[in-house]
Amino acid sequence: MSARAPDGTGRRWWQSLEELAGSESFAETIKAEFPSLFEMARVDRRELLRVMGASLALAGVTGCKPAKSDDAVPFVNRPPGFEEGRIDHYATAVLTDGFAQPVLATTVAGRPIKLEGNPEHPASRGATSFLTQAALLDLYDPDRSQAPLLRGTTADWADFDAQMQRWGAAWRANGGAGVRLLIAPTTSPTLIRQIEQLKAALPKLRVHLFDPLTGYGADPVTEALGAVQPLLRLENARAVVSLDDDFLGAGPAQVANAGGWAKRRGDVPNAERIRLYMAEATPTLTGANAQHRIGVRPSRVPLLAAAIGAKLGIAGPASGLTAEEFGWVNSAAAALLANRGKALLTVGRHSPAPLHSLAASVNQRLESSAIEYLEPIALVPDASYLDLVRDIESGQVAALFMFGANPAYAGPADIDFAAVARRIPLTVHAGIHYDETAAISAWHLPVPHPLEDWTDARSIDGVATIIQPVVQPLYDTRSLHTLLAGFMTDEPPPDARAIVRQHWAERLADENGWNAALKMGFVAGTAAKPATVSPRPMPIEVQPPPGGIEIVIRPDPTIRDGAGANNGWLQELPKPLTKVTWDNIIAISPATARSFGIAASGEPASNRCPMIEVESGGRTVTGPAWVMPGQPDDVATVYLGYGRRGVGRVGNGIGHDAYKLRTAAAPWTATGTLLAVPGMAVVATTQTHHRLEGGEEVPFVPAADARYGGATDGESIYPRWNEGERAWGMVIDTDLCIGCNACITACQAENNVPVVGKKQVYEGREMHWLRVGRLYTGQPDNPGTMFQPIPCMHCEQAPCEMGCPVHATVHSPDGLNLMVYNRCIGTRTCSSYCPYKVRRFNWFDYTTDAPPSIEAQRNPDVTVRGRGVMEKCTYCIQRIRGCAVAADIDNREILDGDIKTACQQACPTNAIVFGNLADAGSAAAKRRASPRNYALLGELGTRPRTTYLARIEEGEEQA
Amino acid sequence: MVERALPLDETLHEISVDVGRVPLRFPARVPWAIAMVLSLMLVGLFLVSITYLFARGVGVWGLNIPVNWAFAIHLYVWWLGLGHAGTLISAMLLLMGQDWRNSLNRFAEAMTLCAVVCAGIEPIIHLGRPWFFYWMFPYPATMGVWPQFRSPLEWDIWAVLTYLTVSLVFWYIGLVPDLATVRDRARRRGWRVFFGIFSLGWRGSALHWDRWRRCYRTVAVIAVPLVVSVHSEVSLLFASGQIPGWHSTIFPPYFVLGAAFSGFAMVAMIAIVMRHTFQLGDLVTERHLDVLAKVLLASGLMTAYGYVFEVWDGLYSGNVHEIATIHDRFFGIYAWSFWGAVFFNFVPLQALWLRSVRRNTVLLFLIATSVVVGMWMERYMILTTSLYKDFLPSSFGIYHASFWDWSTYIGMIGVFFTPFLLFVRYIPSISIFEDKEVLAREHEESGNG
Amino acid sequence: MVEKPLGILAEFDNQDRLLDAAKAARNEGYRSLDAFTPFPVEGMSEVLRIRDHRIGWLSVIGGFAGFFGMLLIQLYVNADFPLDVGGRPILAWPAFFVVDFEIMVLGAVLTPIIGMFYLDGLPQLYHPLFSTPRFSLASDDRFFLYIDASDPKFDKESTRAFLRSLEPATIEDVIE
Amino acid sequence: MAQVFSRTADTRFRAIVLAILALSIGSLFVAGVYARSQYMTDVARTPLQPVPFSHKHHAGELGIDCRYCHTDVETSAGAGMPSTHVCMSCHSQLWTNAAILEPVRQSLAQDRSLVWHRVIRVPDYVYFRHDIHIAKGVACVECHGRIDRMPLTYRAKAITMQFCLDCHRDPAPRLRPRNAVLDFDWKPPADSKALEQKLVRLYKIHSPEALTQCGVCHR
Repeated sequence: MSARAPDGTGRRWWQSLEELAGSESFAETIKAEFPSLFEMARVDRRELLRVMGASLALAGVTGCKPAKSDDAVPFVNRPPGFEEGRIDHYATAVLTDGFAQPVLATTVAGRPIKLEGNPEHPASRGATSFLTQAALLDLYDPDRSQAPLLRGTTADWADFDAQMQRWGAAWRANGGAGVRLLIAPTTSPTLIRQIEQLKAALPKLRVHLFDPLTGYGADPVTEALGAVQPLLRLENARAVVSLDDDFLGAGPAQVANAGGWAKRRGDVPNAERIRLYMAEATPTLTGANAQHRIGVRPSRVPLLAAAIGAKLGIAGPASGLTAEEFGWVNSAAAALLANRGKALLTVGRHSPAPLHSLAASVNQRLESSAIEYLEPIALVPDASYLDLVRDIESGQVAALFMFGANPAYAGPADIDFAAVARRIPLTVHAGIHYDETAAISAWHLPVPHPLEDWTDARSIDGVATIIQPVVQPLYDTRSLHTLLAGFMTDEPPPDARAIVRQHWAERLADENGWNAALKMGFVAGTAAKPATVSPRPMPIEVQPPPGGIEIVIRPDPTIRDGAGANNGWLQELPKPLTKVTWDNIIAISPATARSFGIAASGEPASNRCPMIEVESGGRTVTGPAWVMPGQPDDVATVYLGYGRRGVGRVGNGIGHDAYKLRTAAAPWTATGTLLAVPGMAVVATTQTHHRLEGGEEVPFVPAADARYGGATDGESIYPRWNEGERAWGMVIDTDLCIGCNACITACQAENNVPVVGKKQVYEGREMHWLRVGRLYTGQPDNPGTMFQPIPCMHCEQAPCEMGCPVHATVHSPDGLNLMVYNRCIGTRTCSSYCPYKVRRFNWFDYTTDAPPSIEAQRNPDVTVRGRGVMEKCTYCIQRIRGCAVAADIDNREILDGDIKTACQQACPTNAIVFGNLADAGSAAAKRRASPRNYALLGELGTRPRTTYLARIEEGEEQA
Repeated sequence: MVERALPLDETLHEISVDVGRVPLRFPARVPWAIAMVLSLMLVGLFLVSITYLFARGVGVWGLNIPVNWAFAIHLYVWWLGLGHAGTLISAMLLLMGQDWRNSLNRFAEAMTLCAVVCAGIEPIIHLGRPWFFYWMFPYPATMGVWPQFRSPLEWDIWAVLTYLTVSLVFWYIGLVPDLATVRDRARRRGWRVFFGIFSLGWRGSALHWDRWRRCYRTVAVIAVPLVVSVHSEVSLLFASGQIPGWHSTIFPPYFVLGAAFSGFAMVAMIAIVMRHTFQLGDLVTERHLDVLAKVLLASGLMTAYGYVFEVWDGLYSGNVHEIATIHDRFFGIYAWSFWGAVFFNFVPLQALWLRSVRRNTVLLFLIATSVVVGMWMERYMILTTSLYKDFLPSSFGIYHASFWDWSTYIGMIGVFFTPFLLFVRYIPSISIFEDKEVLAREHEESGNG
Repeated sequence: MVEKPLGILAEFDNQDRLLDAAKAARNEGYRSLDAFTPFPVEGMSEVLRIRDHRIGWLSVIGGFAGFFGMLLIQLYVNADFPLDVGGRPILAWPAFFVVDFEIMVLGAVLTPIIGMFYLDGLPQLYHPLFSTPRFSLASDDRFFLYIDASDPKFDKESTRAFLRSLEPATIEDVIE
Repeated sequence: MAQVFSRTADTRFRAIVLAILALSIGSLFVAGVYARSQYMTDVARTPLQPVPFSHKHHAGELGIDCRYCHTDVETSAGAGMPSTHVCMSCHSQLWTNAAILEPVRQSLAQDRSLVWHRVIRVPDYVYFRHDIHIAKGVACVECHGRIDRMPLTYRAKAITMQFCLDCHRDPAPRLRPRNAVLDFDWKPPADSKALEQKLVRLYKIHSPEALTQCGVCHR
């Protein structure tokens, strides 16, 4: 294949476990190679490493005396293909909301240590979202449930099978009367097929969907358009009008949408540039990246929709727009009309059906090529969660199987599921955690993580990926496929691989096709077919704006509905706009804040936010009030996902549970009142400073003539150091960065960056090597927002190096600002002198007593830093060195693109480019030559190797 | 007519007695014992603090990124500053032939020693891995790596070591003849052996006196530029960085003056206390205090000039970041440290224009105290206000001193006073023979005149 | 009192009388003279013709040694493992001189002090003079003139007589 | 007034002063020696192995190729320890009853790994790779010494950072043709200088500056 492994040593792209499976010795291989993985949670790390037989660099930096000899433990039988320290890349996928996120899993000694995007996959093109990156940590989550539990006490699968056989027999007899499945969203063709078979076998069985991210009742999109899967094609869009649709925000389509958006940003001709009009009820990433944004109360959104519809001759005229709204509607509608074919009107997933209907009609009228409607990809349920509750209350449910669903936590507040569930004779919960729902179920069954199990799934464009395990299951789990199969047979159900293989039997008849699909990471030709939609005409009812405060309910920007709550990487990842970690806040506008006598959040010295209480329908939540620039007045936004009780040590008991404000009827909005309550909350934010800066750090250049005067290298009195044939450098295009944070999580995963917890972050000690600076311009009520990823600049004349008394940070001939942990004595002079403050310090020992399973994730090519040493972005030196060694071994040059830094590889918009500046042909050198190129704080004469491309200012409308 | 440093009715013998009795027949046992117990308790606190510090890591302090230097470093500067007065008084005034110094220099130097020891400890305990501090010295290691001599931190290590050694020997050779005096006054054998050994058998031979003088003056001549260089290097530890508020050429003189200023204040405080506790009123006369106060006033005004110029320098630079920092010092969240420094270092000081105040020990003591506090705030201000907001808003962060910051600092005060108390207890704390010299000269003058 | 004394010690009660006495002794032709005083007496060095400039030179030598010694170390370590530090030159003279200066000071201070004690023959805890009863006053308020027996002109009787002519407070023989 | 000290006091006093000086300087010197001592460097340390394996016999006398057991030495960071299977591929025929081979047979029988004790191990923050050194013509003997003459394997060289630097600063004299890398008895030709220059060109050996930059071994 074209690309090489990032570290240059993996000669085996697309290598799949199947090849090993071919040989008889596969079984012994697994036994010899991974036994400790079964034990991992219990055995100590030494034991684990021994059996791994791999020399992992897990210990921290130690003193002068070299460690005494360790034990070397070879195999009894060396598994074929095993090579000490070899790095393999298996094509597979992880799931976001049931949709496949195609990845290449980097594994060392049988442990996946990093997920990269699959460059061959049409939907992602090698990029990943922060959710995909963080999915790896879920695999190693020490709080995963590890054995079946019967009423909370450890049971045996045998016990369950015995039960299941009795139930199965009975149900097959009565056609499955009263048996219900409550299942989280899934796109697995195998699973969907199994469910069909199940329903054939048990005609009376019904399947309900539980998805707190879309709502609890009927899906508005289906209502308006029938069962279809909308798919944005932003690469075809010239003008996009979004009514509260955060399509650049976290979610299964984030990578694809961001990729398409980026194709019309940066160096495209001004006429081809995407124009984004956003009307939103609360600030989102999409709004932050929109040129024309207004914040409106949620009750106004239908009105705006109607108004736009009117302009395009659909739906009746709308009256009562404010001047601002009127202006926005006019320019938005004008832009739509002016770009027929390349125009797009999109509405939020949570909007009522009539808006979806309207949007579809508008797009059809505009012959928009920027959106496709595909045949449904995800499971289409028989009924909704509300239907289920109704049936339970009417006593029709005898047995409820909940697969990945957690209604006890994520259900609406006006349904007390715990109480409801008591009316069901048999409740079975299958999930990755022993969560709130498991706690009230008769049976809890642990299910495997996608990385340790056979299954399949489809990405948002419908392309199917066969998900193969890249590690022996860590715990005694059982896949959903096997569980479902158990309904239909008396024999011990077949294992997941057999079921999946059987499902693909006709399409991938021969082993070659099967192996090819596994190696490629997806099944060619499975993209979803276009569906014809005829939007049901639905009147848009515009309610008069309710009195009091309107409450907007949104998934948390990082842990979303709460499923990610036990993931340290997600918890410590700053929310893109607020930069808050480990917590959810209640966002209110500056004006509203003033009316409650609350000062602007997060000015230094006030990481403490006043508490505020949101009340709706007699239910209240109390949380830190966050003054959010761009938030509409009299609107309070609360975020779901926190206040969990049953997810694990990381996620339990932090933040407040905003589900308390959610009603089954209106899961996304509510009306109520705000009440300032006494007390301050400590909010750990990584950017304490929120003043409106203007483009000092991120300058604007006019679209017409995109050049920036800023010199990269000032004059210096020092002779320039050796210009080798390798000069590593990075160029970041601020016009492409959407602030999604994928780079941060990718860096954290690649470089063993520790999670330090809320208190440390609050103290200003977060360890992320790369931060995404968030800058506001203009007025607080509707500011312009920009993002700027700031890694180490690798200055050619680095102030930090000058300050170090022991040569612990020095410069390499190829232009890296090296950090030698084991030489560092921790004077911290380097960080004091660093104008960019990109260095991080190990204030305590953050690494030694991590759980063994966390240590198993660590990258053996990166030193795990001990207490008292400085660390910082290394440009992923382990990848550079690995590639250089590989190149030197066969005496060749390093090709441009061979080396990708972790952040670059993850970035969905290619905002980050890394390469050899000495090679004029390299992508990095070309970018650096761009007239938009500028050095951050270049006037200090540090000659940074990391430079930026200025942001392009919105040109006048090209009507 | 010039006022005398010492009263004429004093005789040479009385000087020996006045001073000599302090070690031999200690006059103020009770207050001393109390002071000693207190300061030993502080030492205990210090030991507890650094034990916890070494066990857990520097994270026990309130440090973070960006403010990764705070108490340890600003106290290092502060202690060192206090120390400088001793050397300046004994060396510079000696060269300028200022007789009045002779009653002050001995304990001023002792104070210097104690302060420099504290200053030396601070940077070492602030290391992330203090057990590797020796990597800063050039020794042939099996690692084959050497220290990095471009680093201001490397400079400081050598500066402080040199300064400590020089202060020590300067103090000691000045002490030898007096130890001999006490040796000869002592009755108990233990004392005679003790002082006998440390006086190295000094006999006061004319030949020895001749060499001693040359030597003492040579060291004095060298000590003055040393003081200036040491604190200049301390200032370079900041000025070498590009951080706004640090990156300024005014820093070296600014720091040296501030150091002398705080030092003189410290000397004044100690002089007043000792004068009262040990009834040394005849030796540390009002005139001494008066002159000291004048010096304090002078150096204070220079420091004030430094403030003005620093602000002017920043504004004149036209650099947005410099100006932002200055604005921040005036109005930011650490403004208290700036205005505190301005107030305590400048306002009470002005009272010293009045002779009556200069001679009022209580007032002088209070003013000196305010100066020491003021300089403490200034050093704190220089560190935090520059670090917590430097260039990029995305990196701004705040610092709050933790409990362990304070406990380490307060404990360090004990580390300062314990050796000093031992000194006043067991060693002639005023230069006997130099006072005799002065007295003899005055007798002559009065005889002739 | 049979054996010959090491020398004779004459006690005066202030430095002027001592100076006169010393002058007289010089004029009388005595050369192995010494004086013991509680503080350095103005003009005594001139009277006794003490001119020892070695201290100053020692300081100069020590200073030079310190400066260039340290400079050599710095040059060596930077040549031994040359590393690119912030793009600064390998030989960063201005930076090196800072430490060189400190070590120069160190040398310039320590050598003359060590030299002084060496030349003085100190430490010398035991000395015959300490046996003479009143010598202890030399560190208090008495001034002593001492004529050593090694002086060619020394004679137990005549020297005693000469000293007595200077009307000292006391006269003592210094004996082993 | 009587003497405080006896005549001999001075001698004793000076002796003590000198002793203190000598001690303080001497201790530094001792520390330097200690750091280079066998205790610190583990030179000649011969760990007790489960089986008294003799490289002298296998590599020296029988002349078995290093790579027969250390299969990964050319392709990966670690040289690779032979699996029990490899041992038994011969010893299922030879010495099948030898008592000292019992642990090996047990290992195979009970499917339990043999636990060898490393003779050389660099600290975790040092990233050493065998493959690149082999590829650039650095012989085993440079670091491992005359393995082929070791009845029991011991550490032949002091693997200090200085040791690594010495070679990285002046690699040329340690180079030899790739085919001679495993050859313990290889003698450089008469005009070794010419060969060195040739190899440096042929193997594209980097400049000492590039080879001694910290990032080569430390990440």
